[in-house]
Amino acid sequence: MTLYMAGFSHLIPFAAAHEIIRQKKSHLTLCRATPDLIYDQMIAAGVADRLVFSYAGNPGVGLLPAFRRAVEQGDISLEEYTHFEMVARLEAGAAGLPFWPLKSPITDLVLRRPAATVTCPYTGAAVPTVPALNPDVTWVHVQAADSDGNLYVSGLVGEMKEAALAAKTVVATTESFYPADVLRTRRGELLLPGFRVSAVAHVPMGAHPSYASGLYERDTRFYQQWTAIAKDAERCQAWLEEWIYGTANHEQYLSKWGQDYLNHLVVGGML
Amino acid sequence: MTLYMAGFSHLIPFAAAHEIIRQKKSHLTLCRATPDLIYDQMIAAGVADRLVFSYAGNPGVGLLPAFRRAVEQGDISLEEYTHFEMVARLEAGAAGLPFWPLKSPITDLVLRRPAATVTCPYTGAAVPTVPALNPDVTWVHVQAADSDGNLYVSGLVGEMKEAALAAKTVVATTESFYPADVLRTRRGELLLPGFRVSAVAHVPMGAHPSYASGLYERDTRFYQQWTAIAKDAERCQAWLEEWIYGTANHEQYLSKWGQDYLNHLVVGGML
Amino acid sequence: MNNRDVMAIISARLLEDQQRVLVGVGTPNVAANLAKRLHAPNLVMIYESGIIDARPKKLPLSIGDGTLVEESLAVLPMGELFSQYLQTGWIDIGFLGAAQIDSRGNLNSTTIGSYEHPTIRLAGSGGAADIAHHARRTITILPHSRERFAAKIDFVTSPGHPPGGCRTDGGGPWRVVTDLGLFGFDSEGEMICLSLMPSHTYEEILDMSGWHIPFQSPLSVVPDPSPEEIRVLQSLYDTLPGGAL
Amino acid sequence: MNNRDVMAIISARLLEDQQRVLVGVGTPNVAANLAKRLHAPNLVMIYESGIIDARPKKLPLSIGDGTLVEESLAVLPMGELFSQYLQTGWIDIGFLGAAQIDSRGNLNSTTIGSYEHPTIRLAGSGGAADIAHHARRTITILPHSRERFAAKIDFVTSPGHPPGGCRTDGGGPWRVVTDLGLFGFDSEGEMICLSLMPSHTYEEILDMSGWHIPFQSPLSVVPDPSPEEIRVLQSLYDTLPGGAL
Repeated sequence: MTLYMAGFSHLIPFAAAHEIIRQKKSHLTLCRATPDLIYDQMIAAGVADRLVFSYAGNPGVGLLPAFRRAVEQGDISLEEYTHFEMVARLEAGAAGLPFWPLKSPITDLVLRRPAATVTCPYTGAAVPTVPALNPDVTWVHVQAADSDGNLYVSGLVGEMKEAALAAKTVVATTESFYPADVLRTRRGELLLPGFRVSAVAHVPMGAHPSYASGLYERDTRFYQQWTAIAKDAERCQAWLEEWIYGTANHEQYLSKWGQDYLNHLVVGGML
Repeated sequence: MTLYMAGFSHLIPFAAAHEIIRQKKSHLTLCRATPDLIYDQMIAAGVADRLVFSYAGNPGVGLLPAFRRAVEQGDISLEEYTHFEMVARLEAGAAGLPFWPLKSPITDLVLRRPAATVTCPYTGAAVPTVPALNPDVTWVHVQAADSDGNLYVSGLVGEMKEAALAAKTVVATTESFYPADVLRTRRGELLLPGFRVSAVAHVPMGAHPSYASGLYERDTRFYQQWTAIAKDAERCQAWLEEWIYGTANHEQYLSKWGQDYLNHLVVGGML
Repeated sequence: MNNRDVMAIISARLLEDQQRVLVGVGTPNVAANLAKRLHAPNLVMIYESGIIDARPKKLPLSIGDGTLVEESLAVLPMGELFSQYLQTGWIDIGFLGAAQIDSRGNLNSTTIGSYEHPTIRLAGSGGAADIAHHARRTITILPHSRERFAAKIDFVTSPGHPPGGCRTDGGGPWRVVTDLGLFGFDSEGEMICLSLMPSHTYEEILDMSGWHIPFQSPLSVVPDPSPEEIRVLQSLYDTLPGGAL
Repeated sequence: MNNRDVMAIISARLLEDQQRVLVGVGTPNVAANLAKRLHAPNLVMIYESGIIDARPKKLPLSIGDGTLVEESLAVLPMGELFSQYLQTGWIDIGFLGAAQIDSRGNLNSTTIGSYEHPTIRLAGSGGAADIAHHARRTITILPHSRERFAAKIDFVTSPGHPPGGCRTDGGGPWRVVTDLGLFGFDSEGEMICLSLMPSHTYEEILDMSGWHIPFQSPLSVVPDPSPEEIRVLQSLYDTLPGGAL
């Protein structure tokens, strides 16, 4: 099964990822432009066979230790693109087309792939392409959803919308849940209409340790600590044991951080 | 010269078109998904040799008499698409690509064109394409602009953004003009950043008889009257003489309508 | 009640609640707005101008009216609507008008006479061809006449069922509503009369069509517009500045 | 002042007011934010996360930080930024880091060792290859070492000047800033040393590079970081929760 947990830096669906880890899913193909800590944790937990991505870093901190270990030990197979190519794959998927044209550079990544240019019927130019990416499931975390399943986001969207539109099934977690129609005035923030969304769960702070614009900030301290935690395979497993397998759900995970710690992240200082 | 006066039903830059008529420009290639009254008036005034379009109707009223006359008399050449094809041409132009892929139907329009499919390198499927459209100039009318040239629009955007991004040069008229930075909170309404815009002029009610969401409504009465005016070639010229050539600028054009008439269109009843 | 009003009422009945319908200009627009005020309050009206789930307070005169924007769920750039919703099969019903139709549901809204030397130059496709191609099925409304129901139409603006059969993907022309009858398509993709409009006959249909349209027996008659349907249609017209169109 | 701070200050000087710069993560981010607070207040900082004209109140730690969004002109979907701004030539300067560079400005940020069996698996391209290809010219910042300045880099993540000459469109690698020197490219597309960093020598550069980098004479020395530059850099670090990185 191909899974895209969306959200570029912002609104990363960590609560959903943690639950996937708790349920001991396996053999997933994980797709994300930026694997970030969310996939580093999932890779450490052994849920993935394959990764489709474009930038596997800990943003502003460094590399992703569990990802590195898995790649260097040959435990995971990679399908790698540039950001533009990755987003273009989603654009094709979202538009129902089998490929997307873009003027991409010839890199060692491109040279490792089968040739994939098309000839422009008007200019004769060779135009590079990438194949469509249509995840089986795309998971998004949003600031607000309503009972019709409409999803609303403000701030950075990255490739969220295309990742969702390209998916066969879209599932969402949301910071706030509203009755139908009350969010209609926020039409500029609509990410997806409800008819494109299969299920929504109300999960406050469901993006921790990433952030939700206007609600809570990125847990920079944890992003920095992760390097030390994950570099050591045993310590990494112990962290998963304590924080993920050892908590029954996201509420317990949050309680474990404690109200005081979380209040420091909350915009305005209170959850 | 290829000109795209943008705005789908909404924010049609009529003031700019009237000035183009006053200045007796000629031999233009006019592009617009929906020629609407704006191009019917420009065609009647003889500024255009060629029309690139997808729907030449008077929206909700019927046909475009001056357009009909020009086509039926062979006075103008046509390059015709479906809406999706037309927008796809602009998408290609906006992305700097020579063509755009889309699953378009095989119609008599397509059969009149040279074959233009590409073979998908991944599936072998034949995918139809359209060629990029890059207007020399795209003109937009917006609700707000600032002194850095940033343009802001709310309500229907249609194909405005792609038409502007595809153009070599973008020129704008605006309902309101603001100092730099004060509109930054409206980032969700940004149509184009100032560095993509060559010039902006402050022209209140510059979209009459079309509308500007939140400011004034469509002059439905005039849209309905236009059929009778334009059906008769002489009456049509007399209208241009009186309302366009006979007014020195858009202020005079508006004065001729009169404050009372215009107040009926203004949201809240006052300009 | 004029013919147009009856056609609007009968075609409104074809729409089901919750469906996503891409609404064309003219009678389809009246019919969709009517259905939403009658039996299909959750009809998702989508307009090619980019509007998703319009809830217009007044009957919109065009598909780009401000009233369509005001209470809508979303206003998308046209390109997104066409590629990410229409092209990917998320539209249940395409609701179109046309100047001419043939036995396979091919539609002409481009030209009467030749393309190069038209007798009447019409508006052209707009989104019609795209909608006809990509919506899961289409309903077309047009007045019935020998010129309009043509053995060979002057221009194929929007393609119908292909030669030799119905579209294999289940898409394409599904219903045609005229002032004389309600039509469907048989397994060969040929038009067939399903019902007569109130106070019209099958002979009239044969008289007014450029080819022999068979009927599906027993040939029923569409129920008369109900007082409720007429009342709601009138209240819809009452929202227009000048009253009825 | 550590080497990184000096590199940030020297490369900040290369940015001009009004330029549109696509800012990469790491030292480029520090340098661009520094330039904007020094001589280039109208520098248009663009981030591949979709942000146009960021005005961060604090030094952003990553290219997706909320502080980049708050006072920005626009937050675009990444796809729009890449296709409608980067691919169409609207970015003046691409500002990148890398793990390795060769004499033609090819950059590696993917792997040390082979791709299949890496010694160190790095983060990969992100937008780097796209930026290197489409920006009008690029500045690259990286520490100087024999491993990093390699005759043959382990992987071409972002292509530099093509074999046999400079890129014909005027694009490609323009400046490289290290802790030892400031570099450009000659008409053949080969790296050349333009200036030495304060208190470093050309011999050090030769020692620390995997190929012979010629110099452009007279070989100048970059002016020392000024008190003002140091002060503003420190005030930028002071905006971070934990102080300097």
